[in-house]
Amino acid sequence: MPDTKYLIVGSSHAGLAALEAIRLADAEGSITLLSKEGSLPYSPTVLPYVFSGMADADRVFLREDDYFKQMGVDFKRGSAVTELNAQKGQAVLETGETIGFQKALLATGARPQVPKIEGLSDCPFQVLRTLADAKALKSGMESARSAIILGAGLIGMHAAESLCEAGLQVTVVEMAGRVLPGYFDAKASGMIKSIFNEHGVKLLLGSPVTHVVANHNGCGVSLENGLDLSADMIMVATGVIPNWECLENQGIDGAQGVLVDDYMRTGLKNIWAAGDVTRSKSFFDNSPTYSGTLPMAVEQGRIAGASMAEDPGVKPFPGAVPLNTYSFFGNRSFSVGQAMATASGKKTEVNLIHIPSSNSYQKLVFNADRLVGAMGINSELDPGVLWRMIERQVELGDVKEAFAAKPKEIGRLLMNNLWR
Amino acid sequence: MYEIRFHGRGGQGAVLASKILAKALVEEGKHVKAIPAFGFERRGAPVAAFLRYDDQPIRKVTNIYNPDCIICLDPTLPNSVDIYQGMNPNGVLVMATKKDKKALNLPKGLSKIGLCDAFGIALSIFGRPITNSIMLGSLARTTGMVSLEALNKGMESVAFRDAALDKNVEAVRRGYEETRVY
Amino acid sequence: MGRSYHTIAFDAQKCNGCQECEKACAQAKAGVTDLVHSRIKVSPGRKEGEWGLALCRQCAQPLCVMNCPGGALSKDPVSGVVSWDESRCVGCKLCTLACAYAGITFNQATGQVMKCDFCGGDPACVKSCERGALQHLTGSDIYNEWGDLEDLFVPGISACLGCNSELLVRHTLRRVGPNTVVATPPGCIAGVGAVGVNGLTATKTPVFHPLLTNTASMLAGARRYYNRIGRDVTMLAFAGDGGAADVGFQSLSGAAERGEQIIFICVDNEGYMNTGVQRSSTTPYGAWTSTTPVGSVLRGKTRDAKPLPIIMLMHNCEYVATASTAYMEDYYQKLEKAILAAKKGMAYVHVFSPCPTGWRLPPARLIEAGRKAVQCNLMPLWEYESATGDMRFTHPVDNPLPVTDYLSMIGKYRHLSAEQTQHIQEHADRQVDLLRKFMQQRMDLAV
Amino acid sequence: MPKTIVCDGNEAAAWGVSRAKPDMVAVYPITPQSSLAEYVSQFVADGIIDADLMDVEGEHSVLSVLQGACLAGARTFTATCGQGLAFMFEPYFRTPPLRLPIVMSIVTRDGITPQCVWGGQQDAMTVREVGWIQMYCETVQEVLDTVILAYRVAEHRDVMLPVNVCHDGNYLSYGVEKVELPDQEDVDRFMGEKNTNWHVALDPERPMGVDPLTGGATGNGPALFVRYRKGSCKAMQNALQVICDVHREWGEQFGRHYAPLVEEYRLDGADFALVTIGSMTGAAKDAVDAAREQGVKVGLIKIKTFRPFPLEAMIQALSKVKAVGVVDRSVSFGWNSGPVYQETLSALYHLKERIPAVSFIGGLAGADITETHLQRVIDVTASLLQGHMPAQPIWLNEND
Repeated sequence: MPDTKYLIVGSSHAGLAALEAIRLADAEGSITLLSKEGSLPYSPTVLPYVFSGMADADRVFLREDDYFKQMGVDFKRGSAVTELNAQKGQAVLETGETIGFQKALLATGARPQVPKIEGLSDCPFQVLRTLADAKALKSGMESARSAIILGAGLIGMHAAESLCEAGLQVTVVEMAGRVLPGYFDAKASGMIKSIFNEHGVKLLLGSPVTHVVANHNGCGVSLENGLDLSADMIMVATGVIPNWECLENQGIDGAQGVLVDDYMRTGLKNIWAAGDVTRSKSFFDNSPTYSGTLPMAVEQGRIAGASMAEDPGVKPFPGAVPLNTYSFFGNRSFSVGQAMATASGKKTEVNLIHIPSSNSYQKLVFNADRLVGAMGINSELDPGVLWRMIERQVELGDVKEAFAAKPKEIGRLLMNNLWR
Repeated sequence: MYEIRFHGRGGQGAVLASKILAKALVEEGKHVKAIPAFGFERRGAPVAAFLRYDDQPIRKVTNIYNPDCIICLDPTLPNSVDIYQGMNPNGVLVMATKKDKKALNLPKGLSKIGLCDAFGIALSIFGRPITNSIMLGSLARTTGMVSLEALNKGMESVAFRDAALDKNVEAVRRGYEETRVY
Repeated sequence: MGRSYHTIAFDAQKCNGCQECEKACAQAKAGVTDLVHSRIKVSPGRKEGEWGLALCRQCAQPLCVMNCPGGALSKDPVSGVVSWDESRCVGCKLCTLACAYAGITFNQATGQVMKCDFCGGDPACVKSCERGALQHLTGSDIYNEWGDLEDLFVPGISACLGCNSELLVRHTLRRVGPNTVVATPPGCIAGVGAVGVNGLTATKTPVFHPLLTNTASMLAGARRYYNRIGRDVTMLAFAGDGGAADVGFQSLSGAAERGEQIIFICVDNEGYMNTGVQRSSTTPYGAWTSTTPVGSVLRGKTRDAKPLPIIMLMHNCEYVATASTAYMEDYYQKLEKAILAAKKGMAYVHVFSPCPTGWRLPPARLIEAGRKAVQCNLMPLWEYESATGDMRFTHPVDNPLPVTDYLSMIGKYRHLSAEQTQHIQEHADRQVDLLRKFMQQRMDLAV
Repeated sequence: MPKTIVCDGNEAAAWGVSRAKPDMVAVYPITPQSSLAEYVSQFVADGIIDADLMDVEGEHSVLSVLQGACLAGARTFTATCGQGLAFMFEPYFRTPPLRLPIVMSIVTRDGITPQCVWGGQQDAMTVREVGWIQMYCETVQEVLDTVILAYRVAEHRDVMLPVNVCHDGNYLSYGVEKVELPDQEDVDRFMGEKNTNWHVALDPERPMGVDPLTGGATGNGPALFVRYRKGSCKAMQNALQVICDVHREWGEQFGRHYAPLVEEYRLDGADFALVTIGSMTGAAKDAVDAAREQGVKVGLIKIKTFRPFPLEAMIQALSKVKAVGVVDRSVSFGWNSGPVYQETLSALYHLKERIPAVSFIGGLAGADITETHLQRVIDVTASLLQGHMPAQPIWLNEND
């Protein structure tokens, strides 16, 4: 007899969503939840706010101990898994302990990717993926007057804002030509950049780094364009790599994310995967894609759990949709779906509203009479409504015109009508 | 063994009388068996009851066919029923009637006859012709087989539906006192 | 898990876009009338006079909660309300991305998200809506109360596909609880194994097979003894219509007259469904059964059903009600009353119980048939309480559907002629009329 | 001190009930049982019987409420006869296999039709195969004592069966005699602990499914059913010993000794015997005594316990004589004789020597069985010894 029916490795959004989905279909099957952390579960997404002081590090936990008791879950903290063996149906922990399972979910997320830049490994740098990272960053910030951030993704931009608000001189170095290149088009990125600039954050875009050196009061960064920068602290925020190693040597390669099917199955017997550790099909073209967002982790976790528990109501994963919200310096923005598309050919149609006076920008992308993408800065649109319209492929038909004119109201009406 | 047969009409309490007598005789130290004759219980219909007593235990539970004593609670009954059937020729008759002995068509050879105007007494005590307790007094007077005290005791544990115990005690006494014994 | 909660329902037909609800919400939540603070949003539709609503649905598995990285959103397991904790909100707005209904939105005045919290159970918006477009539906938490109670019936019972007897028994037993003696005389409920088969039993309560004829008497005896020794043990019967209206009627009537403290539930499937679909006295006019067959001479039952609930009403039972598994909230409320009434005397509940097997009714349409029967006034739902003398419809049907809506669903009525259908329609009308007349006067049967 | 009372058999039964302290009594009137129901009701009204009075709508419910009460743990009593017993038959039939120790008097009555409200044993004899223990009384005193005794038998762990205490309608129901009423404390000592439902119960504190479907052509159902049946049969046989033990104990404590199963009367040196049951026995004993005085070597065998049938005791008694005359107060239609006669024949089969027996039927419809009738029984039975065998049955009351 295995020790547990369901083994969930990783206790963040994907793992917790899976756990709840399992319990909906199987009230009694034993569940073991492992976290490599010593703490209660928390979200990596909350870390920039811990760092910024917005969130209290002691109050960021997603669930309390009582919850696991009520759900009948054996929650083991400080249990890093070194091997998840499909053949043996057994997990090996760092401690050497083994746990037998019938079904396992890999929801170990990802860790910061450290770019191969000369000298970087010899230089003390900060990352932000764990609560410990956030605390280290926060204490490092207190003695620093300047900071260099490598990467203008969400983590880098959040960090830049926080460091700036803390009075540091901040420089962001980004290889790509615009900030948040994964979510925003040039126009929106430009607006975001301007706001950062107004707050004194220096953004060096299209600037690959050649090497890094540690110096007496911090470190120096040299760029390909010949510029040399120096700061008290340096932070690396250039993306993540999946924590997939426990599946190594079982015939799959998860270096770019463990590939999962529509039910989050890995291809290894009785092993599912969800969240930032996975690659899954794209909603738009079915190609394998790495999403790495919180909402996708939740979606995938729910499907994985339902599939593991053989819930007859399980629905296949519709595919990853790029999406996120982002707030900065009192502004807010969102991006859903194919938001960066430009009008091309007969099918794709873009509806744009830009009001510079209020820093407001709104973009809707249609493919024929379906909404496929939306983006907004300080827009009143409801990103959740738009996401579901995209995902459900709502045929707008004769409503399209009305929707384009009043997307907020008609969007709400449409979803209201779809509500069961 | 001494066998007594009660004759009356439904409502007059012949069965109850046999039961009271049984109780009274037990008070006197006798063994008894008493049963009613069985018919439909209707007011006014002729009814009979049987009682036998002895110093020895009695085993048989049968009707009485050759009574030593007949008690008739209703003066009109002999007109419709042969109350003397099977009677011991030397038996005793106790009858509710205001008539004189000579006016009655009695069998020959009776050893003792007690006559009592039970109707008259009953009407004066109860306002209704319930003659059973009166006739028990009459039987006591006629035969001496049972004392008034024993009869009174016998009545104490009986549920009278129509009259109080004290009226029945009076009825027994008057039956005893107003019986003419021949 | 699997809980039900109160909800605010929106009837778009009744909405005229007056936005009184938004004003009420803003007033309740921010103390001002500025609609920016309203958590309920009426939005104009495509056409003139069409209105939509954005409001938190307090989802069963709320995605906003799952998507909140700060643990600021949580669903209260008791009230079902998804609540937002300002002190834990980091302002990321992922919740607005998670919600498909714009139930949680950004408030420009406060710079924070906001959402409906049901005003602590008494929503201001609902009270402000004079047109009744908003309704605070509160009946559902009764399911939670019952769901929390111990299940006393075995999972997996050998009833016919679609039969509602398991639904009825399981839910009833949960509510009456383990301190109950259950009687199931011969019939479907005993037949599916409620008492058990060959030494195995299906309930966690004491349960037995009375005779078809003496259910009420046996329970009466047990109850009297428990009363005598000072134990308050509930006596519960699940009898079929045969065991109640036909051969079991004498003991039922006797027990009712004596005021025996029993909950007597007649599960009326309109005949002897357990023994091969023979007619009983509650089989309706026109219905096919194997003893009221349809042929060239006979065309189903020739007499109307015996109105047993009304007959029990005339016994002045402590409580009399009709019920249907198609209206479980109604049944729940009645069972609550029955439990209380049975502390004093007999509580008689007549449960209309369509039979997929014996009626030639597709199992999937069983509940629908139950609803139609009520909507056609063939099985009006009413109750009578002896304590107050009150009698009322619990689900009044102002505009009844024609009986054909119901009859056409059911195979046992397939052969009906127009005249027979007419008879059934008239019977339904007469019956409701009679009940109405009863209700117009106080039912002081006890006097 | 025991009290002397003078009462009829129905009242005596009610006094017996009072001493047995039932928790629940159920009543419904029927002649000649009605006054028993009335006495019991009155006793409850007067506090003489501390029980719940279930005044129900018919005999079917009378026994049904008692079944429910007994399953909940109550000691119970009721009485019926004739058509009441017939109407009660459905629950009556299932009381023994439910193993409920209910005590019920049958104030025996003849069966209809022709319409008849008088004594006879047709009712009790008709239900002799149903599984109730049946004890028949001879005297009013025995009625009182046997009602009490019956609980000890019924509630014995080796028995757990219902008991009918049968007393003859009219002759014992209304027959008045001197009766000793035992003291309550003495009876309490005799009765011991109540034991009504240790084996089967409708009690939330020990929930069980009572009377699940058992049988069918497959699985272990039939075998399980057989186990139940064998258990009931075994309990019946166990009852024989228990009845003896309880009667002996009763005699030792109260000084009234009854033959628990079969009474042998003057069998010593008897050539032949009468077999009697119930209230006819008193007159029969008188007849035997009278015949003995005439030099006729006749004895008497009285059956007290008819169910379970006291086979061994009957064999023992019958083996002492060379011929028997059996007097029945009912008929066995299919056998054209009386049921007691038929069962006596069954017992006779076990004797080494075959002896003749003759069936008499008397006392139907309230008729008297007098010494004269019994003298005839003696004469006819005596003639068997001379090889004479009359046409049977002999109807005693045919042309009285």
